Amino acid sequence: MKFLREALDKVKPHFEKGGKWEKFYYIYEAHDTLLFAPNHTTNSKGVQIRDAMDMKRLMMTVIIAMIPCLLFGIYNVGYQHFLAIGQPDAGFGDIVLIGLIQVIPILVVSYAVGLGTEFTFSVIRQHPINEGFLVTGMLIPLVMPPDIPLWQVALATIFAVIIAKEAFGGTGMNILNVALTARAFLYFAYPSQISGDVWTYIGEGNKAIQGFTGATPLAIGAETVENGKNVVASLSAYGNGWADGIYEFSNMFFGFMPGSIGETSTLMCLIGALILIFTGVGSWKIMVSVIAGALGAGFLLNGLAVNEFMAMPAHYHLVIGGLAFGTVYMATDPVTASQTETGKWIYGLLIGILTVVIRVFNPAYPEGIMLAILFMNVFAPLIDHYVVIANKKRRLQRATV
Amino acid sequence: MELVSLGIKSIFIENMIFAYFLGMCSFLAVSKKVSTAVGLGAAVIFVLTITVPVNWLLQEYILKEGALSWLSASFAEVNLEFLQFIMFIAIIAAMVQLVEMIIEKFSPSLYGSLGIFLPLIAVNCAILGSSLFMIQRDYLLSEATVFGFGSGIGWMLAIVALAAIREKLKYSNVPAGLKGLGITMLITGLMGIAFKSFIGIAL
Amino acid sequence: MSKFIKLKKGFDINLAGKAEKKIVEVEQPETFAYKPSSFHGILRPKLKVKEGDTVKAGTPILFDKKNDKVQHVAPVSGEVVEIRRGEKRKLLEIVILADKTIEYETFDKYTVSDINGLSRENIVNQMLGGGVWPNLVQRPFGVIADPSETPKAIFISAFDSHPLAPEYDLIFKGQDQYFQAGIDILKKLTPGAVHVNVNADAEVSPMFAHAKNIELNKFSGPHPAGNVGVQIHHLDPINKGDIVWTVNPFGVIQIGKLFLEGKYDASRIIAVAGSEVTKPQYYKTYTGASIKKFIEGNLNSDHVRFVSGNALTGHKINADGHLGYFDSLLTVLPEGDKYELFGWIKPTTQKLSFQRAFGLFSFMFPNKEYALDTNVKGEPRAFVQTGIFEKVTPMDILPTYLLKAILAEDYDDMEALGIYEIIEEDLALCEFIDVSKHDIQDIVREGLDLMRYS
Amino acid sequence: MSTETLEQKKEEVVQKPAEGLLSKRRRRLISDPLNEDNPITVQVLGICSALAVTVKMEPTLIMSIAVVFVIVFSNLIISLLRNLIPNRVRIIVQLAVIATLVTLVSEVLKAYNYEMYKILGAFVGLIITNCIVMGRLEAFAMGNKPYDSILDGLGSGFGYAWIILTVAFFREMFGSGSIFDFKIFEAVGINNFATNGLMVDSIGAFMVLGILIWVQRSKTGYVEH
Amino acid sequence: MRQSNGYIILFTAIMTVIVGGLLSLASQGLAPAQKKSIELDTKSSILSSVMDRAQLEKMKPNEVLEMYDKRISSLVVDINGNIVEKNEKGEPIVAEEVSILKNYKKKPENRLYPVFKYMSAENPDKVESYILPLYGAGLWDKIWGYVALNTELTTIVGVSYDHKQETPGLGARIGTPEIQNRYVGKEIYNEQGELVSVTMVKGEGNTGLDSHQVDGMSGATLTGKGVNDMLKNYLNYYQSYFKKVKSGSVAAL
Repeated sequence: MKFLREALDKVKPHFEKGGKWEKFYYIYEAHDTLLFAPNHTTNSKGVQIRDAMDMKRLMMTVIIAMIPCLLFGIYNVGYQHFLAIGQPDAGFGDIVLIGLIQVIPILVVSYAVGLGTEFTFSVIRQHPINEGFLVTGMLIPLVMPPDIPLWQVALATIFAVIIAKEAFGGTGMNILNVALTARAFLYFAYPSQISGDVWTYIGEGNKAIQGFTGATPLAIGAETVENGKNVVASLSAYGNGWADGIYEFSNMFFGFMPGSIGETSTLMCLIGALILIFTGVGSWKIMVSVIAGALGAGFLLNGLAVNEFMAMPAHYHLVIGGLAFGTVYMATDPVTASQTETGKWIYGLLIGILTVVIRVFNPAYPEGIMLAILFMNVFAPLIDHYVVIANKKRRLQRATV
Repeated sequence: MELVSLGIKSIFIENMIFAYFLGMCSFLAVSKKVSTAVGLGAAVIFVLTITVPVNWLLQEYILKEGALSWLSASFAEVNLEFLQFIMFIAIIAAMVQLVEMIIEKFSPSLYGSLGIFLPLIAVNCAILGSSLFMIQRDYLLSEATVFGFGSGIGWMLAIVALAAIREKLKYSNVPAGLKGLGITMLITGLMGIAFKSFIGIAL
Repeated sequence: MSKFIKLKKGFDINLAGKAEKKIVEVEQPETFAYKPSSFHGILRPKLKVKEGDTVKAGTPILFDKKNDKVQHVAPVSGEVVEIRRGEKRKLLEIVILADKTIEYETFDKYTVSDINGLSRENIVNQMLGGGVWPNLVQRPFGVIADPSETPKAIFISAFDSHPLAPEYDLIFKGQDQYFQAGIDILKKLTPGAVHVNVNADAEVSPMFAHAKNIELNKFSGPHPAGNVGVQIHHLDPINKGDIVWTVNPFGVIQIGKLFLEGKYDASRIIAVAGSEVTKPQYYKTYTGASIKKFIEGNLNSDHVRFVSGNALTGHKINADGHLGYFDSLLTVLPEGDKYELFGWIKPTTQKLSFQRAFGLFSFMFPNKEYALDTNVKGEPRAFVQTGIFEKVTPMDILPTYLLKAILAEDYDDMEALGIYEIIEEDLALCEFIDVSKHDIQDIVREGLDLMRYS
Repeated sequence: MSTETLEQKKEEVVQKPAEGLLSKRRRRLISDPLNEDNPITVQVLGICSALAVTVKMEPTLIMSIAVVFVIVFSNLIISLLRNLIPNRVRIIVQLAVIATLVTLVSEVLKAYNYEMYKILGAFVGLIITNCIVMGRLEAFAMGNKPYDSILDGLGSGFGYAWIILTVAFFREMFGSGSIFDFKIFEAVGINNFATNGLMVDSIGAFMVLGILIWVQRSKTGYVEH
Repeated sequence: MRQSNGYIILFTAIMTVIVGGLLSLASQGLAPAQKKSIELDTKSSILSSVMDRAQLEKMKPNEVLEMYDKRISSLVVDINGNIVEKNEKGEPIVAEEVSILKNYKKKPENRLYPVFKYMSAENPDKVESYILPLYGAGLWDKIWGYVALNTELTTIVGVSYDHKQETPGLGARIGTPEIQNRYVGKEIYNEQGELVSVTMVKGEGNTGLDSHQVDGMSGATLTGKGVNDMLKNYLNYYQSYFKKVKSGSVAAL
């Protein structure tokens, strides 16, 4: 490994001040520090020792927490593909191969385009490249439908990185979750491509089996508002003949259903949640309060139950759509979530409630969690503002007593 | 129920700022601190809730074609709609004056921080805009009132959230050319995306 | 009135190389230094001596033109051999070549009963002239107390929870009468209480337990439970306009000695500790001692860092450097200026972390002693993580917001968020655990300076 | 604003003898608002009424013409009346003048271009509350001669117009795939151009304007504090 | 002097007179042109449901109006199919001036229902098709339009839809000839003679549609639903009138 270090040290002067590639210092720095933990030591004043945790390891931990979702997503994309074209007996290898063929290009585009944008900005603005994009770059593919055109992934990534992040000064300064911004961008910019039958990859030359409609559980739920059928029964009935019980509660919990690449499996999200909570990287307060909010709103609607969708058992909300994924990986984004501990409770609770409300009452966007999180991202600073004011008030009151 | 729907619509969906860009001048100017934003927002709600119904009455009983027939049948043909803009803006200016006097009397501290902005409300597009939209959409009196109130709430929500975001942005390293107006525009756009979550909500 | 306060937040850093409870007599160091940099807010230091002058222990050698009543005195007798200055002629150290036997300046001497009859003015003058005044640190700002002010209370932390901190039981053994005299004197300076805060998790030494005229409070919990700032926050928090003073037990004893013995006695017991020290133990010496004698033949490797004070708040010094005014500890750490391939991701059990993350297993060995080096272990980044500083700050303070307010130079916010309640050491743990690797203590000081000079 | 007026006045006194119709100073009256002192991107005024109509070029053009008309003529009228208007009611008088002009525009539009009248709807009326118009009257027309006021109005009006036209250009191009309803992408042989829904939405306007400001200010070096 | 009350009042009075005078002059002067514009707008949208739009757009305003006068005869009926000629105040009602939006806010039984009859070019007394206004709610906001039925009132000969702000590229497609042409020739009654209207189905590219269905718009199911409701509702409201026409009782009109 010494030769590697020597090679890096040899080119380093070119990137430092006065060197010919001075402008690209931060790109060099990103690569250097990726390979080697740097040799910086603590200042002569202040702490003399430092915690072993750094931003890279923090972000790595989040990425590791997402790997179950990614792996399952790859499998599921292939699995849904064969289900839809009527070959449920396809071998594991075939399934994974199809999954890889669909998912890897999206992953590659997301990282390549996103990092490219990051590098460009680090050169223009002369700021270090933050590891934050490593997480964002992984999140973006996981919230995309498997059949998304790659140019859209690229465009959405550029938009999100520039407008939602770099314009604010880079990681740590943004207001909206970058990955969600990317998805929302596609949702509103190219609605015709992201709604409809994009949730299952059929592939050219293949024909969907009779009975396949590409409907997601949420879409079926929304339909019951009109047709007055029981939601659970409708969900159970879907897929009869070609994918029996695909929308049974347990199957949806495991995640063998159409949807965004990484979002379908509540179980995998749960594993991720355990990793995040155990490591303390993701706020358990937010996760718990989102779930509590969603269940609470679900029960409340059950009580009112004006239409069938409202009567859907509250716990179903946890396994359909992207609620679990959003709760675990998006709502907990420390930069865009509420940053005060009290604020996190309020923030999470409102996300949960809003998610269910949007799902049930907004036929236009059956998927509520994405918009609920974005909406609360906007209001998180306000929540924090009032929590901070409360802290200031306590201090002030103390003085007058 | 329809009024509730209209209320929600006017707060979130047809938000004066995100959907119609109305009241942007004061939105941009007064959104640097949460406390002042709250004050201005409250004033806007107040003025809107009063002026929209008042302008509705004005339109219905004085301006519109045949509106004067309650005075005398011979006025049935009279159409004063061409005076609409002038009359509306006059009513708004008068109402703002009134609000200013009320605030000055009851909350001098609020007046102190809002004093300079209150006259701005008179030329706040959101106020005139609500009145004009209300006419364009043929609202009933009850609808107009709800609409005015809802628009005000929506406007306040937007400006308060923006103010909190801008306070948070103090620590951010925004590119020089984007500082101030530019980044605020982008934030507003992003907020607009978030507010879209309510579009289509059907109660 | 005495309180028992249990703190849950915080983190004990368990460093390898604790000093063995043994006081070793060695040949005294040749030089001692008085370091103005140990104090904050000495604005315009003015020297009273020049190189070549001879001084006694207690001879005034320096004062601050902005606070000219406070005399800074020589810790030992001998010849002023060097006045070290740094950039822009900033005064760094006044180095004294010590006599073999220390000669003392004489000051007024009192009996225990005399002390009760002394007026506040007498006491203040004796303390100012006798060189013990700089022991009094004023909060807010953590600067030398202003003799013209009257603090609402005085706080003494009777334990040190920093990593490798010296045991107070050992280093103050047998000083009970001086401590009590010091307390009696301090009691005259404030209309409020003199708080002595002890560690509830360990046996309380009789010197504190049996002291009279005090409020004895017990604190339990991990570091920073021993930080006086944290203690003040829970006992009698500092509001805008309040002034409190803090003293460490060494200061109290020194004050007591000045009145009972009539001399400025800078003798103290220091600990030499750290993973790079062959025989970590205690030494008897004087304030500002050169560290040369303690490290000779006592090091495990030659690539080390010497820290005057503890690993969280100390200052780096050279091998021929001197300890700071307040320091009873020399920490020797391995220098960490080396690259490590994939160091950011490699699983390890050798690194300590407050947090759990991929490949960091320190949470599995809570009692393990860690030999940490001085590597930053990461690169400076923007603030990303939230809620973590709060976990090591056992106060009702929002560190992230406070820090951001300081960075934005927002005076109102700094004040409202509680900058008056803290000094650097109170947020030192935040600096330690910060994944974004900010220099938080520097930021805090910057904020304090902004507030102080605004 | 008031200091500006004073400065202008002073300048006027000095230059009194025979100033050219398009002297340097007068040229600046027009050229400054186009770029360095642009009412929208620099002075942050008048964003309200016009952004909403920038989905397409055509209504934007009509709107721009209307705004230029209103600014120029209200500037002219107020400048003519500037020595007659009682100070206490000057705001009301200004509003009345603007409202009258706007009503005229609206009535004419209704009569001769009903299509546009339907699209622009209330937004024409909202020119009344466009801060640029009021701002120019207060800051310039109240203290300057009619001819200068016309030039000032033209400058501000065009400064405003080119910004919203640029916004509209990008919004229509990406949002509808056309310019003035001419399908440009089809014309160059791209038939399946995917139009961007955000551009048609109000959000697109914020984004385009934000980026426009970013680009313009990066060029002029103007930084807001 | 400029600040005295008398002066202010005088100034204000003069301003008011000038402004008021100017505006009323303008309003008077422009009124005929405005009236014509509004008329043209309504009439061309009515005509667009039975005529080729490209052709309509090429026609000059006067030609459109002329054509409308020649080819369209209008009347207003109530929910029971009875002709309404005068309002409560006894003023005559003109079908072209009935605001569908205002009526929409009333209960269906209190509404006024205009009918526009498209007369044959050769025989001005022969009805070629009946044009009925529609109004409803789309996904985001209101949608409206006209449907033209054949002489037998059974088959759609044309529709024209418009919308306030449906999703561009999705729901907004209802305003395009592409979608509207799908309705031509569809039947509104089933074999039993019950009104089933014409429904837009879900999804696009459907095959095997029957005579009561048209292909849907992908991604705009909800707008499609709005259109279906609107069409069915209004066809339903006109049922009594249809019956009367078929029985010949109002055919003379």
